[in-house]
Amino acid sequence: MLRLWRKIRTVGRVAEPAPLPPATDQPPAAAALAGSVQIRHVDAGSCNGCEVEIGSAFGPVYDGERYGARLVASPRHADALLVTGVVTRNMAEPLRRTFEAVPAPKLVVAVGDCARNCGVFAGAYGVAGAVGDIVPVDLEIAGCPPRPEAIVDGLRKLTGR
Amino acid sequence: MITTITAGELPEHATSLLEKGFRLALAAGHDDAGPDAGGLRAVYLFIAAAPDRRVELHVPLDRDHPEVPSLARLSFPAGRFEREMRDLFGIVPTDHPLPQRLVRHFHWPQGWYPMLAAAGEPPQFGDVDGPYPFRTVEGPGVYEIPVGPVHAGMIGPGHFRFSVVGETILNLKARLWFVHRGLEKLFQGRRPEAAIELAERVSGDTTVGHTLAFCLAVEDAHQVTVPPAAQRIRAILLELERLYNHITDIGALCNDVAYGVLNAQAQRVREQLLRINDRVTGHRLLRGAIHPGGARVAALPGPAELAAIGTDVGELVGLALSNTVVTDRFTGTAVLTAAQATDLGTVGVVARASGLTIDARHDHPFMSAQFPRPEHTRTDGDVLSRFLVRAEEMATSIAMITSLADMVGDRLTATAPITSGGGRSGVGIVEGWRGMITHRIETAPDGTLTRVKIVDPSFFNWPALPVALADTIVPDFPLTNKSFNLSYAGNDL
Amino acid sequence: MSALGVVGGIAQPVLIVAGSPLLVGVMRQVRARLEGRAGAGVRQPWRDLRKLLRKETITPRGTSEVFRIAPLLLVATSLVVAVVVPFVTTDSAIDPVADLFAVVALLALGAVALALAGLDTGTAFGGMGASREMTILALVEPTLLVAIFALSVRVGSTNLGAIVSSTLHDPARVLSPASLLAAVALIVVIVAETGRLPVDNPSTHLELTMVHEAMVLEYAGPDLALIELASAMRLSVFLGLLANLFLPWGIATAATPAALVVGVLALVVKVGLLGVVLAAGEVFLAKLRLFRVPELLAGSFLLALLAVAASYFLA
Amino acid sequence: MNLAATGLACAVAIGVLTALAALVVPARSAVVGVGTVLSGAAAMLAGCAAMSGVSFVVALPALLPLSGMLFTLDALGGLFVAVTGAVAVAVGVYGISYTRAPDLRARGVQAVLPLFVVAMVLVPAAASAGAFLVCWELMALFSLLLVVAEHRRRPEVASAGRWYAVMTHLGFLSVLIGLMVFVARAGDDSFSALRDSARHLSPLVAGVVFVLALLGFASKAGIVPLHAWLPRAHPEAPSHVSALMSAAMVNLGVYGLVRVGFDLLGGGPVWWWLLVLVLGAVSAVYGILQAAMSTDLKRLLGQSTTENMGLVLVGVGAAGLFASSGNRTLAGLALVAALLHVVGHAAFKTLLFLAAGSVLHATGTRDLDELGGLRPVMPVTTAAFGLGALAASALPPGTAFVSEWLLLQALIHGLPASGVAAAVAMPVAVAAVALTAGLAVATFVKAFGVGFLAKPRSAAAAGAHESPVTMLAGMGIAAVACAVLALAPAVVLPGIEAAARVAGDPAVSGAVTLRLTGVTGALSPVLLGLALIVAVVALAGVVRVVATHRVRREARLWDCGGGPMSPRMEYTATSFAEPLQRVFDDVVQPELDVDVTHHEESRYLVRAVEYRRKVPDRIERRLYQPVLRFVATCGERGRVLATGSVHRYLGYGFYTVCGLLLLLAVTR
Repeated sequence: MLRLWRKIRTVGRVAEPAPLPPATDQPPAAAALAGSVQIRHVDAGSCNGCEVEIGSAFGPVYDGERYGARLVASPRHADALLVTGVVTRNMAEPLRRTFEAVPAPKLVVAVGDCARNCGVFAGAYGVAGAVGDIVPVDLEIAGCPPRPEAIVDGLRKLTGR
Repeated sequence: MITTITAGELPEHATSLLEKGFRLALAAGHDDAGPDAGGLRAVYLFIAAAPDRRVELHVPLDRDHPEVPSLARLSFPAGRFEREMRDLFGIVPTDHPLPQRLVRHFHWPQGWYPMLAAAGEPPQFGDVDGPYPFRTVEGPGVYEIPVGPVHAGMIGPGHFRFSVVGETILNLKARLWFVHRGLEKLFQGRRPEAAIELAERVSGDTTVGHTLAFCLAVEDAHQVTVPPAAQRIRAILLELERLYNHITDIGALCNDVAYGVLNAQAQRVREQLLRINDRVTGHRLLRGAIHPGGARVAALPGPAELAAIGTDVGELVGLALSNTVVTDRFTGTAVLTAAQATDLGTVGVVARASGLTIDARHDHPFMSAQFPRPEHTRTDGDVLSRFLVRAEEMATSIAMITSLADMVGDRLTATAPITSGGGRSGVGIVEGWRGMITHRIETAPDGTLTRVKIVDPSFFNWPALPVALADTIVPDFPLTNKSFNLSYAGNDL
Repeated sequence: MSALGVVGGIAQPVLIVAGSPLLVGVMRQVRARLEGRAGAGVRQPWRDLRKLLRKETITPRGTSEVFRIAPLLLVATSLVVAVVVPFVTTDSAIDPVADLFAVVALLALGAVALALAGLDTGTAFGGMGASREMTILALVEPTLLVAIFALSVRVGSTNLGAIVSSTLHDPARVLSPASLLAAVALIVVIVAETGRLPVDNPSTHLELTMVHEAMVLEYAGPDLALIELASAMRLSVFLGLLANLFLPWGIATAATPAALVVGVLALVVKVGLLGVVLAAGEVFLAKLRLFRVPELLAGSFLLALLAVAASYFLA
Repeated sequence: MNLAATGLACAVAIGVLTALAALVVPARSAVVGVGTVLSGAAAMLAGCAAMSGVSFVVALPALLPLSGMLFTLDALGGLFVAVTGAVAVAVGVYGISYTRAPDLRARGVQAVLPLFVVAMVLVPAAASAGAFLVCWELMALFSLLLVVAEHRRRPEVASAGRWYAVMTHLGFLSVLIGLMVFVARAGDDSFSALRDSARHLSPLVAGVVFVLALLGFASKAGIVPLHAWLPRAHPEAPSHVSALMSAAMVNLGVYGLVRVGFDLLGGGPVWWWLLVLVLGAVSAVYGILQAAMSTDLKRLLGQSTTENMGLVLVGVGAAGLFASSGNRTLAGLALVAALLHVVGHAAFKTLLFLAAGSVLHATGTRDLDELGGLRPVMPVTTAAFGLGALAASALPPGTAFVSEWLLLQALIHGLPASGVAAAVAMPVAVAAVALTAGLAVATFVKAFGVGFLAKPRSAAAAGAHESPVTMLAGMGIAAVACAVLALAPAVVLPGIEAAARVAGDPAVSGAVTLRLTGVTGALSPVLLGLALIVAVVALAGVVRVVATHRVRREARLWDCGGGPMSPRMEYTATSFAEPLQRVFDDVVQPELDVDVTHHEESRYLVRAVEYRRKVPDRIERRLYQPVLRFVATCGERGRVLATGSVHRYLGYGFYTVCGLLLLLAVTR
């Protein structure tokens, strides 16, 4: 226990200073959330590269939570869906159901190039389309995978902080 | 060594190879439709270690009645490869003990085999909520927990169906292939260098592993010898990938027993490693550095920063294990015995944690420089073993990177030209951070790819998860699952 | 019903409702800082509640009024406890309800309402959470009542006002072995009842390991806001009880403005400090295997029994 | 003739006439129902009159040869007569339509019900050992006939009947011998003679009398380890009979103990009451633990009876302890708590058994794992069971909460007040009561949550329908009783205090707030309930005002995107209890078995899995099976006498009574 305390002390603060807030192009639905956005992540067919960077964005260094965004366990608790990957034929219906399960007002964020426009997987026989083809998308975050800074930037557009 | 045999001879050949200590690394259907309008073909790749041996059995099949005798009773993985072949090519394994669909879910149209050259546009898909053949556990009060494909945590899409009484897991069925995109078919018709972007995205966290296996297969097909400097750079990248993923898992395992502070510390270390990746290759996930014939990096990690990370990791692991609750939760949880690990054909971290000495870096090396196999302090097949194997591998990796970087010096680019011409096949085997990755490619005479078969280690390790979960309680499942940490994308393709 | 009691009966619920989300905020902030993060700020739980109240309420198909009433009942039980327990003033607004057994039973009623709601959804997770919660509740109850027994015996009453006043008059009792043993037993019980580490992980995202969270997976919007508020209130109420049973100093004994201000401040400081200590302590803990929890509770039960023995034999 | 005597006479007369009418009238169900209600109401009246101080003595020398019969009604007896009468009223109303089922319509079965009530009413009114024993035996006989009412349809009923017949007669024998020893010393079998002679008894004889009586009465009250018959017989009887047995008949075990222990023997040494207290504590914990594991709704309720009678005995034992150390205030408090629990238990157990009967009537199953989803189709029954469950789980504002609060108050104040024995006993008793309370909450959350809420788990549950009005009315009467006892226990407390005079002084006062006299302590169940209601209503209003989305959206359950949920994905009662089963593994020792069938030649391809679980009664296995084996061996030898007929065994019991009465007459 003492060793852990010493480790905590020597490491100190890990979070890097917050960058400037993003240019204000907040999606209209996000205004009602007023600084608190609960997020449900949905992997609709990603190669799990985006997951690595979402993990980084919520890690201690970028600390996405400090802007009022938090990952939650149930879509019922969520305000926004963070969808990664192309939507496969097997995940289209689960994605729709997840969207359906979120209480209004709700937002969908397409994370990564696959989610935006199918990326390199366009045309594969198991792909049903990009996220926008299945559920309405409010915000896109580009990159393959997007850098954590870009993800945090997107989150801040939602929380407005 | 490639042997073409008839379907009838297959069991006999397979038996003799397995008895000689070979294991089945890959089995795949092939559609030889083309100018010379061949039939279908099943390819079985058997490999053995020390010395590295690879034997391919090719079984030409009649397009109208494509049938192979099932090897499921000889080798567990064979049974799954056969079901995959049946779903994608319509090749029927006769006398298969569990002839259910594997890759194609219920709502995929019957009789449409997407990997066939003449598959065409997919017909109408059915209703997703169809029956799912799955063993019902009989008994009073048994209920089922359906979890997924959308999970509460940040986990890939898979559906788990637990048959449970209270907290006791009686049976677990994992349903995968939710992220089946049809990746292998996307490779077809591309030139190898144009297919790299796909290989890098087979499983996003295993960019180097899959890209390297793909490049090795291409180089094998073209019989290209890669310069030693490129081999070493590739090995450094492979170990860098191992490092950031292992520390993620170490942190996540702590997080799953609610020891969040260590997860935060581990994520801090991981961010350092991702930034090193970024400096080395220009991409945090190490993309764009490996290409057929060679490798190219912008910088190499410094020995001092690696040593610091090594000390840091050692400290974190020590802190985790000095917490009695953490060790209590890890110890004896979800044991996979060595016999089970062998029978199921597991590979990588999972296999080594169960006491198997299997490591493609030593069994099927791509590099002339050799390092000693690491000794593992605990190989009981429980969560603690899998935790420790990861921790110990990190130390080995750091030592390897330091000495390889020393050998590479400042030669950051090395490439051998790929001579065109082809009509051949090649195999690449790499020990990715999860375990052995196998790619097998075939090229057309013009050098374009005609077939790429990818085998992620997760394909071998997924069936071990339910086996290890016998006698485990429900709340220990997430911990167990994390200790295996298998790829959905790599398995489902 | 004295003037002091009426004032307390109004001030306490207001303070607990307003303050408990902030307490959760403080505790999250402490954890964030110890993990090297910046943290979302102390007011984040209030922002979350405000947002949830602006959201849609969802009734899952097939649920009954049990599902709809449970959040209300859950908050109501905590609210009644906040009114009657001597947190700010020694007198209670409804003295015949300010009984330690009644208060404990009321809080258990809230837990039962939520467990029934979990079962009412008919999902595996709801049932799992309910089953785990009820198992823990069944095992916590003996410790809780025996610890209360130990505390009440020395006062000769289970009335909270009487216990608090008696401690005020005879501070030496706090340091008696009976009192200390009972305090330790109560702390374990409070940790279990409020779903903190090492019994339950309040920040888990894994359905299969949850206790409290599993029961509320189906709630959305204002219903969820009520549940979140209630769990914050339960935490404050339990910490407030712990504080005033063992360290009642500062509590208002007269209905003067100065005494009341001191009473409010004392409660805020005590509960806040306990919250910080709890949150910081949690950082050093991992979650027990589910079937080790009964061992922990059995240990606390033993301590409570020892407390009773001590209160009799060492009195 | 005063009110008490008239009431009692009416109760008996109406009961007997109803029985006769049932044999001839075609509309038997209605006649028996109304008759039982009237008989019960008359008994209630008599009991209440007795509690308020009206008394009588009547000697009927002609009724029983040699010794005659003596009846009276004092406050203690009056309480039990009133409770029995009240249960009979609810059961009678309920039975009007419930007994239309083919098995229950039979003439004999119908006629026995009012006779059973009459016998139960007469037991507490008996004022001589002879009268007591005869009424006791009649009660046992009639209840046995009712237990086996459905033996044609279900074979397990016969086995339950055999268990009941044997155990109840062994218990009877024990009481009989105990009382006979007492009578032999007193020289007269009237209770007043026994009372007078008690102080001349040697401690040894008094102890023997007490222990024998305790054994017999404990077996009637379903106290561990003599409880084995209860979870068998109570569930197998028709549900309204289950209610009568579980809510009224078991009470008479408590009555007997209080009557003999406090009244006739005039209290006793500490060890008597410690024994009672320990038996009570063990029964409470063991009973509720078995109930927590149970998935059979009625069996669960039967096991909960063992638990509740255990709690009552804890109170009785504590009262004895305090009385033996001369603290009459605390003794009064403890006995009031115990008797209030008897009354409360009668109310909620009636309600629960009637509701369970309604479920059985509608679905044909008692298996919780097959039930669920009853709320939309049986709203009244669901509400009734919910109220009963709340009452039974000692949560405010519930019935048992008040009595358990009183019991805990007695125990808390008892610690400093008495000696070392109490110092050890009190904390253990508190712990037992607390563990019982906790497990009871888990048990009834399981019973209500799994049995009534969510979605149906079987076709039987899906096709359920609400019961006829009279059945609902029967439940309604019990529900009102529960509510009154929960919120305004002051209504019954004066009567209970009068009854508790046998052990101690009045201990509780106040109408809105119950205040303990002599010691500090106050509780207001009404204010507590009101505060909760006000808080809920106010909160609902505030949320309505503050929330911006006014409309609730109905949505499918969150299925993790995996497809529709089937009833198989609902938590089962077995599963709900599994964590507790694991925790109490050493106590309950469940038998678990998992069969896995693999495909040939591959160990990793599973073909089928089968799970089996059984939670046997461990005490039963350890204690009874050796005895049963012994009895079986003896039975082999005594085959000539035993023909396997239940009625024959009953006959033997009855002959024994007559024989012993003869013996008594001779010694006199």
